[in-house]
Amino acid sequence: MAVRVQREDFDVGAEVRAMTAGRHEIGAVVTFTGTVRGSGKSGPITAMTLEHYPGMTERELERVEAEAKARWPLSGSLVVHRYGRLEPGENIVLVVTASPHREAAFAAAEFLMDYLKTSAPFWKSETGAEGAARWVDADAKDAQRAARWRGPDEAAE
Amino acid sequence: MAVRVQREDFDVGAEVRAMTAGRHEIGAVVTFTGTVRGSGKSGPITAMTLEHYPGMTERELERVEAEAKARWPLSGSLVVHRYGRLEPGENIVLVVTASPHREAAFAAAEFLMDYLKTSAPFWKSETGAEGAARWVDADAKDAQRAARWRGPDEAAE
Amino acid sequence: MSVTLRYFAWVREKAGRSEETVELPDGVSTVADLVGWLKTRGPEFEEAFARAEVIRTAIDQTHARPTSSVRGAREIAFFPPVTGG
Amino acid sequence: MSVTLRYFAWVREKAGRSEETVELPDGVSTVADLVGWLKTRGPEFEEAFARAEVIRTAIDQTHARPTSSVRGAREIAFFPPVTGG
Repeated sequence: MAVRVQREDFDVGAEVRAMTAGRHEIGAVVTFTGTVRGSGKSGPITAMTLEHYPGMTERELERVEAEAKARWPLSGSLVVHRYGRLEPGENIVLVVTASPHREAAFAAAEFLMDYLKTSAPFWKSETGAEGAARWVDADAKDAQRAARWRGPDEAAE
Repeated sequence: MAVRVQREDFDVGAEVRAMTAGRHEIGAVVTFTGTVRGSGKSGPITAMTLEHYPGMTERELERVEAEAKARWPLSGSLVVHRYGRLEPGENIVLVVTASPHREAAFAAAEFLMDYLKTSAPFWKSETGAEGAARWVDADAKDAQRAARWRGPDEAAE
Repeated sequence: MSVTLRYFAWVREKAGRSEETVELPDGVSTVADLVGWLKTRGPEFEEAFARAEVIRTAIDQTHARPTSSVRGAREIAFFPPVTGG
Repeated sequence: MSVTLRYFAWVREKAGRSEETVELPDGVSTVADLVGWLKTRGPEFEEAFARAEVIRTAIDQTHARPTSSVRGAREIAFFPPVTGG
């Protein structure tokens, strides 16, 4: 179980190898990689810049990861999230989950992505072709996707 | 969109790079890697051997992949499945899906795994510590997982 | 009518062969007919098809059913439920 | 009571600062009270908190609510809904 918030890129293959090396109880590994798309809400972009809240970001990611571990039988999990200026095609976020069972690996990876999108303190701004930066608005769909993991008691909050 | 049935291992990182290089419409890449566990249904194993039906295997995987492409907006997909003798910890199967949206990438990867497990002609046998090989029985849960993707009309079949 | 029969996994082991070419007798028009006929060919086939309800069939490399027609088929395969992935 | 206030993203831009240390006046006991007081500190705060209902708050690096108590807090942060991932 690990969380990293970093400026540098990550290597999906290397992270999978590190998590699974010599671990013969693992039967399933799921990775999710989020990348910068070439066009944003209002046309082509030249860059995406991610601001974050150092300290709280790591805490929130660790909290979300601990919740995933409590819900599913995970042999390992990793969240890496980048910050700073990124160009189209560059990696933003990596989630890796490993489990004896594929259902758990898939569910935990989706859960981690849904939860980090609504709780980890990151803010994206997009730089358009004309050079102006705009803050990206939160997507209501993300809140809905996160809500589907909650039970009726928590949903009432 | 590609399908490969091969004896050799695969490299998750290299496959992700090959699918995404220069593709700025992609925002989400999901991979699933299935590996040989050190214990089977009846104790520790020393090897798993996969038999397949050359020709039909590729056709079925292509059919399943075409169905995934028809259901979700995929920028790319890949299925690699190994055959022959594999040891605990070795890779068996790789699925990679890429899409502008994470929902589609996750759903398509799960669908590909659920469907290939119930339709691609592969048969596993496990070699136990004592050296005897046993055919692995199909898991009823796999059929149930595949069935959840079908509409009521198809399910009635 | 000449057709290639293929056997995989434990069906192959019990039948003692992976592939053969046979002439389908008159009256064999469905997969179920074919299985019924195969079981008369000897104890190894009787054992291979003893649990006929669990055995899967493909006609020309496409999944088929017991009621599927075998007329015009070039290759018919018999195998246990698949266990890949 | 002395507390560090932190501002992120467009809240930071509108407020014209990323961090400051303030003395909380008496009567400010909840997040909502604090926002009300901040809005009296000048036009930049009035603008930053004009849509107070969309602004999120964290107390000591944990998500909080408008009704959460700010008593004893060392660090309180204000930011727009998060957009990572």
